[in-house]
Amino acid sequence: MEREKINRTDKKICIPGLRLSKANKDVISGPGTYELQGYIYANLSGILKREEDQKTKITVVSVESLRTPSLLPKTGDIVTAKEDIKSTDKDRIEPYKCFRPGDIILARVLPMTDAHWCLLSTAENELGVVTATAEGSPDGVNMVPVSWSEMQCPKTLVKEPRKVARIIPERLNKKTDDNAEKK
Amino acid sequence: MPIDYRRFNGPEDSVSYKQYTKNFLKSYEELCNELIDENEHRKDGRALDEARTMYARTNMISQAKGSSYVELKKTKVVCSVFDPREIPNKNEFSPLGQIYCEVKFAPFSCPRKRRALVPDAEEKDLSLSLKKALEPAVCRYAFPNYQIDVFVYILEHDGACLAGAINAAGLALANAAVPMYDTITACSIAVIEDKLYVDPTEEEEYVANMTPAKEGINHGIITVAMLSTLEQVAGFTQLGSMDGTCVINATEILQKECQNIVPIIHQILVKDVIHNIDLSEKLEKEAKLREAALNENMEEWKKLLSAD
Amino acid sequence: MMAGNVSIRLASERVNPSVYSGAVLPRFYTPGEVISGMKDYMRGHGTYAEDDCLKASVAGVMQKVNKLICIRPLKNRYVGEIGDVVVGRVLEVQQRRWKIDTNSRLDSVLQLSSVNLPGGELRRRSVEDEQMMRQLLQEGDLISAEVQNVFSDGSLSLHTRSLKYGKLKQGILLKVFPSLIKRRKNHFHNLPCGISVIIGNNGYIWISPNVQDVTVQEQKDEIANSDLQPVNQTDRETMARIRNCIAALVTSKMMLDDTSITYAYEESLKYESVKSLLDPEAMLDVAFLTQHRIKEMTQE
Amino acid sequence: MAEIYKLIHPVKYFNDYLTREVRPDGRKFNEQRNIKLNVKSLKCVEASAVVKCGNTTVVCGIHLKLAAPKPEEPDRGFLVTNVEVPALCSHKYKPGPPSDSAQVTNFLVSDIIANSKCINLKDLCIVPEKLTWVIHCDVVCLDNDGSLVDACIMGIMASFKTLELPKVLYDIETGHIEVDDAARTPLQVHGLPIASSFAIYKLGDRNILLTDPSSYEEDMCGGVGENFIVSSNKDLLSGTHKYGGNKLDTEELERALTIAKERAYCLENVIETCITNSEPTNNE
Amino acid sequence: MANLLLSPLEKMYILHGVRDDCRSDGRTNIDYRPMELETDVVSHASGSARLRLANTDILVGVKTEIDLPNNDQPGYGKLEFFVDCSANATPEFEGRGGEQLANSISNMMQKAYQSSDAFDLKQLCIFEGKQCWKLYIDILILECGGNLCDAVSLAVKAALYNTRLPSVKTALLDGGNVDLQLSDDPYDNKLLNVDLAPLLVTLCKIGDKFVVDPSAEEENCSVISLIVGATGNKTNYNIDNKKNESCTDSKCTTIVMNGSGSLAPKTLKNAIKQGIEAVQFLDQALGQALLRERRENVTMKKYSYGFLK
Repeated sequence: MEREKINRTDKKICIPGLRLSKANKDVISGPGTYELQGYIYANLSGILKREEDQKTKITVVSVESLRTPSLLPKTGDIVTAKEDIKSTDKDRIEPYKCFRPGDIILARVLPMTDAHWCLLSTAENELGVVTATAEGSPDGVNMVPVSWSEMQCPKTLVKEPRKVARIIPERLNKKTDDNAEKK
Repeated sequence: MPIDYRRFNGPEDSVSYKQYTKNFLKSYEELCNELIDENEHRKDGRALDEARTMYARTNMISQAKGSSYVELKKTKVVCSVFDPREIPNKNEFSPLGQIYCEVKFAPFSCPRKRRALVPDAEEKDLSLSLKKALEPAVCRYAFPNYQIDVFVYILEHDGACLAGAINAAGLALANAAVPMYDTITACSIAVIEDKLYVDPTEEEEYVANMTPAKEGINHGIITVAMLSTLEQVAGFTQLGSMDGTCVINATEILQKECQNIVPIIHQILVKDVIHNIDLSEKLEKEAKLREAALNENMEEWKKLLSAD
Repeated sequence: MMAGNVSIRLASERVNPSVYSGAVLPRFYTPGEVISGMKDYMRGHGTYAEDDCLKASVAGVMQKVNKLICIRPLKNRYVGEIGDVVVGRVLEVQQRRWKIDTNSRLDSVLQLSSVNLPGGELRRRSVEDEQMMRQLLQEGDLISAEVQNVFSDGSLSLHTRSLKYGKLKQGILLKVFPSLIKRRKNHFHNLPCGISVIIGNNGYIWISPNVQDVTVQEQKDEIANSDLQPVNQTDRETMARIRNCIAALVTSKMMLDDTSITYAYEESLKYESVKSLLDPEAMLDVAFLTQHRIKEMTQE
Repeated sequence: MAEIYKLIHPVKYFNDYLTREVRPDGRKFNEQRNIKLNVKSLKCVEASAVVKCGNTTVVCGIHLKLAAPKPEEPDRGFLVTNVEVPALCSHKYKPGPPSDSAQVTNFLVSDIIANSKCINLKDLCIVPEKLTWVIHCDVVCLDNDGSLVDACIMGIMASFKTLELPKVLYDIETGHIEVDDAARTPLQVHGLPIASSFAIYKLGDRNILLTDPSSYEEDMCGGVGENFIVSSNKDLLSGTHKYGGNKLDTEELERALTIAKERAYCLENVIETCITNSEPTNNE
Repeated sequence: MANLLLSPLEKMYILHGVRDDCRSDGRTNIDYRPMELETDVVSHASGSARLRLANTDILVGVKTEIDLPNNDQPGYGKLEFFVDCSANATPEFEGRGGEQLANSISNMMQKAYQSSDAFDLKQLCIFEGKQCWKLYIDILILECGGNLCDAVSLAVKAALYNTRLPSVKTALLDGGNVDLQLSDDPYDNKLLNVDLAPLLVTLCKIGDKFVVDPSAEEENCSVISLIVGATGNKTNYNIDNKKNESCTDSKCTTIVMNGSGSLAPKTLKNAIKQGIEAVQFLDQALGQALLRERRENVTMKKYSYGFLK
């Protein structure tokens, strides 16, 4: 079954349906793969990855697609989302003081509950609104956080309440990088 | 037919000029004899069991998440796949994602008539067959409550449209990084006068659907879609009239033909990955350049922050 | 494939499934029919007053309690009463409760608090329990339960706080008219043929292999495993036979309880193959013989 | 990284480029994209053309039919142009009946073709009051990456230029029709209409005219699709259409017209060359 | 029926039952449930039939109309199927709810009847190139209890068997028009030849095995089924009841995979064979019933039993 693997700068290329390995206690199927009758197969086209956990000695076989895969967020991922009040928790106290439509937020994906829709949480210091535009300000002018609950527009100096993500600007780079992978 | 106000319609009673040409109404025997010469060679020089060489590529449509183009000589098929979207008008939870397929013929795709722009019965049937064939190939558990749109456009119809559509859709889905259990390939066969025509042209399909001169002669069309590694039949449609042995013989041939297409599909997918590797390397370089520009902004931001 | 059994009969060969019960047929009222003058009587369910008369609003038979007149419809959705045993299916998992289909007009409710949670009765119900609800009962699961309360709109609240109630395992569900179910003290029956039947008051009948006596908690893993074990061939055939017998009784509109089902089962044994009981003539025969035995018994 | 930046700060991202006098895809403001044209690539139609302007791809095919002319215009034939923008060409379109913007494109293209008077409908008439040609010209968009109208017009014109009508014999007494498929005469095409699209972006107090905008640029400039379309037929202006985007002053309008004129020369050249190049293969 | 809910353990019970060849109602995997058939139930239709298969109830009416033949098929008549999923069957069918199912069934029937081996459209020709009969076959689904396709195909064949076309005399007039004269005598009519009309058999894969005539519950346990349409047999409709041994082989007119699963090639081929065999049994049973009814009706006037039980 090695027929489609081409060594190109030591990257192993996989395509859907390619049998990658036997599946057992030590070798398990990771993202981009699935298990069927004792074998692990690829379900994306991309590059093969084998990662061994130092402690448990379990190898995770996964396939990394070079395209942003059409996958939905998984539990535990941190996602950037364009704010839409409806999709988040409606019962939140005064949601208007935390987020407004058009804001970009960082949130953690909660486990799927009975309602079956994707629940996001910003109940961590580092999660919350990343960028937002104040009401009446021109497009493209973003507010700057002034405290954990307020942001200010540099142009119009309007202050608006927000649940601000605790990110020091230097780290924004790294953070968004994470998202690029996980989104 | 209700009038379509969204488009321009020609005069209602227009007819194709071809009706008045000499060769319009040929008898079954005439058409049948034309298909094949005494050496059992078909009109385009192929042997009966010879499929057309398939040309295919991915990344055909820039605006789509994944796309492909498949060409079997004159048959030309374009397919595009978009990001999953929420299933419209549905409230209940569906644990498996849905695939929405739409097969459409271009108005100028068929030699015999101009295709209407509103979907007709044949297009709906093809869409359904395509959907059924793709369902076992796609890991639908990966996108619960969502729907993936697969659009197939047939630019030119010269037979084996369903097979072409399935091959194109398989490529486009893989190209769009939609998780799939296996690569899917498909092939058609036409049965005329008990003879099996692999990968038929439009003319051959037309004759295969005609009433044969003698009663009880096998005729019709079979299309099979296969998952190659798992060795499963993902889609099967038969039409016409054939006895059991004929169906089973044809199925066996199609199974092999589907397998023959697999290397072509694999090659394209591997090329696609290589292309993506190159692209991501290039993008990485560009991104580094941009980062410099971005960092300037950061400085600005930091200044503002500290000023506050 | 060998020769399959295909039988097509004509409408002219149709069997009249009704069996003569010997009892006096009650008067049958149709909607709009005058029952009596208003003066002396009180208006009950299935009736309405018009032009100084009491009229039937449903098709059915009259029931008279003192001065109260009701018309009981022949075909009806289940109207629950407190204490009824029902078999129901989980339709939806909601916040702290399940929505259950019990063949009533409105969906019934099973509160999380009306369920025995794993690990003993006295546990406090926590937020975790709410998130685990789907593990307890998910959409499609069947349960047996008792009607705990009837709300003012007629919808029911159920409870399963007894060991005999709860999730149902492998078996066959049969849906019949609730009016054919005879009210009994006990609706859980272990039939002599080794099959247990739950005759829900709501017309849902559950046929399953005989439940082993309540097992001790420690053997839980084994129980979970035994749920997945295939039912053995004899039990399976007997269950199919009971199913077909109940279907035969229902076709002939006979009342269902453990006696009639047992009789029907015994009478059906003269047909060796279970599937021949799908034949309308055999069905009528079984129903007729059952009726006969019930009559004999009541005469004694 | 750049993608994320583009997503989070869309306006800033676009502005950053334009202030440096360059478009996000590396083009100059008045630079058009590469054009590829191919005629006679479809075998089952009378005439066809495939046009690619950058990523934007359209296919045009012509079907011929016969019908009786309208009683009020007994000596005129029919020219029916339709632009189909199926859901597969962009995520902006959903399956089902054509969206509003698709209809607008359809009407616009038909208008430009009709206004340019490149086809004299009288040429299509075979026998007045009895029989006339119906030209069904269908354009399908496979990939909509902006400036769709330009590509459609180009596809239609390239197809017209290669269209030949079969010879028809009509017996007035019996109404019998006979068509000779082999004897064909080319369709008379008057001039060569060309459309040029622009997007207009307001950067600070400056108006920027973007020639041959991509889909992304069209979106950034507001409105649906192109903002400004100039159509001309051989040096003669045959129409301008302005949709959304920023307003345009006279000076800029003149600049746009000059660019469109230059561009028309260039495109005419492309079409003519492509057709002459395809001739020998046709005569084999 | 998509809305039918089953618990995982109920499904398992059904699955094991199929594995052991003993289904919930005691049938083996190849048994059909008893059916009841009546033809000529709709007096205003040219032909009609009602078929009840357990809880599945199908009513078919055939209407005839005179039409122009298609340009490229001057000597042929036309056949059109229309399925209506009545909201009586299940509330899901209300509005446009049953549309998809209805379309797929009518599509399948159209395909099954497409070949000339299945139904000879020449018998619907009145005057070549000018006039032909068009049969509208309206299929009404009154109740769903599983296995719709098989039941529909049986009812359609019975209704066509029952269809009578009035005799028409034709004469060619000047100017190419045709003069039609319909016979006044209601008994002056002709029957259609539908001996070869195809039947559909659904083979429903549950676990590793196929079953025929699945109940609604069984259909719910299956992810893939194969529908085989094959032609009937002339000898089954031979009124003299002579056993003609040279029985022609059934021919497949349409085969479709239904559902979201896939099949191993070997399984598929076996299933096709099984399907053809099953069609032969079904056709035999249908032929016997139809002949019996026709014989009965020769001796006495047809009494309509209808829907009353």
